[in-house]
Amino acid sequence: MNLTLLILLPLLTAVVILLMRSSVQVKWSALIGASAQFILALILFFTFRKERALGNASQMLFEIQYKWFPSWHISFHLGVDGISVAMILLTAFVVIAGVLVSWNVEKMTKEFYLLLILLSLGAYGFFISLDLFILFFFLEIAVIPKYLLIGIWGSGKKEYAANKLALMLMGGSALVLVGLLGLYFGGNENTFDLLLLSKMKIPIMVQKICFPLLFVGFGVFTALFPFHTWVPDGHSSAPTAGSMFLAGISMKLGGYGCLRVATYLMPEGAREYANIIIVLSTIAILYGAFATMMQKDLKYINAYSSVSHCGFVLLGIGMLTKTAIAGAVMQMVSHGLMTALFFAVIGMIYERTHTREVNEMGGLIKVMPFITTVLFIVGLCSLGLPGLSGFVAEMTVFMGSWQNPDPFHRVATIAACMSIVVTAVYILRAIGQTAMGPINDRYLSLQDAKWNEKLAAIILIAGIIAIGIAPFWLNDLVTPAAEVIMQKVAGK
Amino acid sequence: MSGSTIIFYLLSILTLVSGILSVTTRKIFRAAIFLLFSLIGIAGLYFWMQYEFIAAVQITVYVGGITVLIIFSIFLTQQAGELLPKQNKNRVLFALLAAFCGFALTLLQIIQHSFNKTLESPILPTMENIGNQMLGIDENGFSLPFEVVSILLLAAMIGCIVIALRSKPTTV
Amino acid sequence: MNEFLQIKLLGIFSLGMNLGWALLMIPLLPLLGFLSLGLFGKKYLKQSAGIFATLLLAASAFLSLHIAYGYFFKYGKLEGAYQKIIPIQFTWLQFSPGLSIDLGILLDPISVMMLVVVTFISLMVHIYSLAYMKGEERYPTYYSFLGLFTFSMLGLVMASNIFQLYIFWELVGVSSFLLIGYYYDRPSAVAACKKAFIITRFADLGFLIGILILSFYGGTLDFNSLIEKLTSTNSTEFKTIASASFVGISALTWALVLVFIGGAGKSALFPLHVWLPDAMEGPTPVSALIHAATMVVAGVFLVARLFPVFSMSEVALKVVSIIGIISALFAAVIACTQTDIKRVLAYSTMSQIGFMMFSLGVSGQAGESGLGFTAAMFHLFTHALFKALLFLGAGSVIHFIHSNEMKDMGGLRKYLPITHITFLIACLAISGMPPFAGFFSKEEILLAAYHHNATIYWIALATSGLTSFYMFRLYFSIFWNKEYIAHGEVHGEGGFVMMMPLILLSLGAAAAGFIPFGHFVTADGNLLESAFHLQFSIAPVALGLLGIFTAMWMYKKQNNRPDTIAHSMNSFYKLAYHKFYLDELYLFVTKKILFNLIGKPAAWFDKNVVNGLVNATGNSTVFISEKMKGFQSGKVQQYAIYFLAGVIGLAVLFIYIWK
Amino acid sequence: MMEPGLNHVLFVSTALFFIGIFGFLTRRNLITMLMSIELVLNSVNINFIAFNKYVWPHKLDGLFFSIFIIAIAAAEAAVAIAIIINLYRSHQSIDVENTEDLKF
Repeated sequence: MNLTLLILLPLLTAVVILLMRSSVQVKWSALIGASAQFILALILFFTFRKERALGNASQMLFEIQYKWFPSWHISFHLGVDGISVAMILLTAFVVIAGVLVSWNVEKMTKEFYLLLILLSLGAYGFFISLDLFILFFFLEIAVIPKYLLIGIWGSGKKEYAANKLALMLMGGSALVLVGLLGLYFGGNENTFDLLLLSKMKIPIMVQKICFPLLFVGFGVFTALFPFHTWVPDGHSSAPTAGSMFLAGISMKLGGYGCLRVATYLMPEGAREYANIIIVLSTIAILYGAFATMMQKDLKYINAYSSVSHCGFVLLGIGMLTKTAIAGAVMQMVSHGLMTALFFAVIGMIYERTHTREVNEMGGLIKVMPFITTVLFIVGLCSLGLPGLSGFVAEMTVFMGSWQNPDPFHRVATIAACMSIVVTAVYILRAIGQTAMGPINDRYLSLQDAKWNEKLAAIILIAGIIAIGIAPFWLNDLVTPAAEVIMQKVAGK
Repeated sequence: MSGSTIIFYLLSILTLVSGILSVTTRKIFRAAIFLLFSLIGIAGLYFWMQYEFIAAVQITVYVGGITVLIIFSIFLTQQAGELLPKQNKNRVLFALLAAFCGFALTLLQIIQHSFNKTLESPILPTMENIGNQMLGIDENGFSLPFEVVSILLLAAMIGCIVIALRSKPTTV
Repeated sequence: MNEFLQIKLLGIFSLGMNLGWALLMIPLLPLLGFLSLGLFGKKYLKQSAGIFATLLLAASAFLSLHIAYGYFFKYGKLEGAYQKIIPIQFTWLQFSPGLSIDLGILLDPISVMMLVVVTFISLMVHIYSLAYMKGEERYPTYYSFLGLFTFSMLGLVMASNIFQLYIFWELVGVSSFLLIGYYYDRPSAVAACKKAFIITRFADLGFLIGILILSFYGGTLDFNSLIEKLTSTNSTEFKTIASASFVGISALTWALVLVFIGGAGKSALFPLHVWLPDAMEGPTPVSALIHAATMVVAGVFLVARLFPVFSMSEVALKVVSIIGIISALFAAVIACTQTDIKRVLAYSTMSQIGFMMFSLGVSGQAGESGLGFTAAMFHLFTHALFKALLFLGAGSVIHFIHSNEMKDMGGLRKYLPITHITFLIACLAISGMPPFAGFFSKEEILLAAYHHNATIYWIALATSGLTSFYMFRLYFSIFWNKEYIAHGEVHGEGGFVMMMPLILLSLGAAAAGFIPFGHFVTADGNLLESAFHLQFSIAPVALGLLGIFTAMWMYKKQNNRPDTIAHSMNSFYKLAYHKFYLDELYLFVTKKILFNLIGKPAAWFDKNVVNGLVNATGNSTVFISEKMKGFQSGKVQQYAIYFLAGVIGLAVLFIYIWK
Repeated sequence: MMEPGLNHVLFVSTALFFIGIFGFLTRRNLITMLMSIELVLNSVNINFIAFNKYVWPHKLDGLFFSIFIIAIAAAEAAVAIAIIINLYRSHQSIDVENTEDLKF
């Protein structure tokens, strides 16, 4: 399995899209490209499993290394472990669903799809790179398209939202860059190579300075309290596919970075700041949930609930146990699928009712059974119903968190647990007001989902259910990688 | 008190007084004439220092060239006999303050610093020496700066023409 | 086998391969029904959906009877005691070594008993619904939800792992939510389903934390090893969990009380019961299945499942019994005042569950002292039968009269003869009249309470009197009282399909009491011979009769006695009629405190403070650059002054300050 | 009165320099500002010559710098006047207060 394919394929798709003339051609080539990515990701997953089953126990599989900038010790170094594979699978799911959902985009179709594909390119590159420099490079690739996606195809206060999002994410990247340079110059050897850095003993002082820089920098992406305010505005203004990518992929870049770069490379730093992370993420979980309760716009509801759910990712990382970290990764995958689906559904509803205010809807089960069923599924996933992915991830985080026996961690865990109740409240409010209740007469003529929307929803639901009813495959994928990280953090 | 001293002081007074008048008079043509006198005074100082060549250059280029250029441009742009506009008081005050402070500071430095003459044997600024060095390419030669300045002059000439050309109306 | 599903076939062969598969099929058949009806029901099955689901469930019910027979009479016993058998188990999610969610099937007397109860009642409800729900627009959806519920409930009772129980616990919660909200266009139904889900969810929070505590100290999530580790006083696990304390209460008690809170939420015990009356917004057969016979007793089942551990903590048991008796009395009082027949039944359910709970609370683990446990399970069993019967009977009445209100009813015995008889049987059963089922089970409960705690006994006795009063109040109001005046066309009872479940259930309610329950279900698996004390049963029966005659006196004929009596205890009556204002209290807590004091400030804080800070950063940048651009004035001389000042300043700096 | 030496010459050049600066800062007419600049340049020239004569007479560097400065000054004056005339054409004025188009 050659990992460069994961970069070349989106690139090729982008080129093909550029060459296409009509919007129909663009759509189909994007769909074919996304499906190819999807298949590639599945192939990667199965070959990865096979390699592992054959006993290949090296930390990273399918490593590739090209010299890129030898004088600065930058190399094009790719490789994957279980966590990366999980994230790549997530990306592939979201990309294909995003492409399908945007089938109705009429404004500058070519550019729209081009940006989507570029974003996926950035995400894939980010997840497979083992060199911090190219990791950063791909991170930036993944940021810029979002600005354009919101600024051009968005709705509402789109300019404000696009500016805010781009500036906050850029601010995060700036911190990341400083942190990376700190690692580069702070270690014994000037290198950006992740594996080399992980073997190195990075001085405590450097860790104490660089860890918060990197963690906060990546944390901005994953809605670390109080740097989350781009989330509601950005998500609500973005076009449907934009929101899906934003919440499903972008926010995960941050979580992955926090885990892979900050925590893994700087275990002492992680231990030093773990309590602060826990406090912030617990606040994010509860506060996001309570803030969601008061929202009336469906997209705001999902955006704030994303803040709450992404809090679990950071909580899992901050808890510093193997199970909690595995749970954090599962939560990333689960939340990515779930929130992408949620935004897709919101987009479908909005396209029909032309409103996102829950108060103005009602009884939509009657006219669009498919869409409301999806809404139910995604809502129930969000509130952690067993059999869907959210439950597995959250429970793993709770279980992992509970393994820290001191009162501080206990209190944080219990506080985080409380969010399952609040989540139930706001999800049921949203579902109850949109799907149930008496129907408004003007909605009686609305149509149910079309083929592309159905396909997108089914793909994402398949992912959610696959994790929900058979979590062991994801667990098997993620846990060994989490264990590697934990061994480093435990310092043994 | 030798004649040389008296001449120095006379020249200095001529230079400074006409300099001051040149920047303060409100009649632009007079300003140009005072500038002329100031430049002549400077040329006199060069003569006094026995740098005849540079004094000659000063007179030809500055007195003969630049001043005339300035006077021409005055003719081109100015209504004759019109008083120059007054600057506002604050600005004058600040300029005076800044100039005075700078002057005092510089002078303080000059007085506190003792300049020591080198002991090596002097070269006289004769035409021969100047000519040899200006076009020389050995270590005392200045041919490279000379060439650079010539290119600069050329560029300046072209630039002047381009800038001063009346832009044609763009009719396509 | 599949490489993913490393199913441990523990002893599945010892049961015989067919039996193992049969066991698996019991929950999987309803699941199949759910999936196929959910996915294709609307398009392909339509009106045949009900028959399809009923057939699947009939198969499942048959298989569970088969299993029950096999377990109780063939292979369940080892050396005189019933064993816990785990024929199927596989690791679903491994948290850490030793700590994993295993999905499996645990067979022991209570799970097998529940298996029978769930499948049988569910089958009855399926059959009944064939007629009752006929013509509904979302008929296939209804059956698919029923399938989901039955699957989840079966998974719950067969759980071999506490987390598996939690998983199915949540699933029954959601199926209950879906079924209560079945009439989605009624705002009251939507409110009720949300309320039910959220309150039980709140209780589940306690359950979850309890699980976390138990798993941390027990080091396992598996029921068998958990119970084994936490019940032997010598094990290190027990020592740590009993010695670890928080606010002066041991971790064990905390864990059990928290778990019990979960059970109390699902079983609608005081004060978490407020969702149950509202849940009656669902279709009546659903109320019979979920909110009377099966799901609401999940809390009892949970406590029974963990009973060996509960018996290690005095305090936890005390909490169980106190909450149980309070719920029993409280609900009975309210039930006397309600006029919606389904709500009366709901409160009666709550009261009966209270009986089961305190019975567990007063029980001991081994031998004779385990009478409470057996009694609770027995009552669970009989209650399922007669309460389902009551609800289905009520459904038949509602089907006939299209109203839930008592005032619209009266004199229906002529129009609904079969319903009338079966309803009477059920009422007698629940009132504890011999020889109906309720008599035996209630007798045992009271006996257990009598041996253990006198206060509880007296309260329970009084409650049982109240029970017969409100049940017969219901009975007389529906079938006697005033004459029914038919408006327009009068259709008869629902026909054979609707009557058959009533008849079957009434047979059960009449005869189930003669099952020697102590032979099968006991706390320690050994046989428990329950002695029948004639003199002991005089008091409850007498009280029951008193209740019945009072009800007869008040309600058999239309008169003004009820009003006079209600008037004479004006304030108390009002209090009970308004359910002691608990709903209002909850509303106050959620609306005022949760929304206004936490939610709103959080949203405000986010919008104004956190977001404001971000915007302030942007605005201050704009502000500063707005100010700074004044320097770029385009005035050459100003630049020159700045420049000169800068030069002079730097010169001074370098010459005099930084030498 | 003393025999004039280096310091005296430097005094003259400094005075002339700041007279030029003062003129540059206070004049509003671009041509007179240009004149002030000429004064500044000349004061620098005097310095070069003076240093050459009184401190490093063994070389002619100061002299050459003066020559180059004069050349550059001539070019600069020519360019400046070209700009001024162009400005006059477009703005009908050569008041520095009116030439502030180049700002934020």
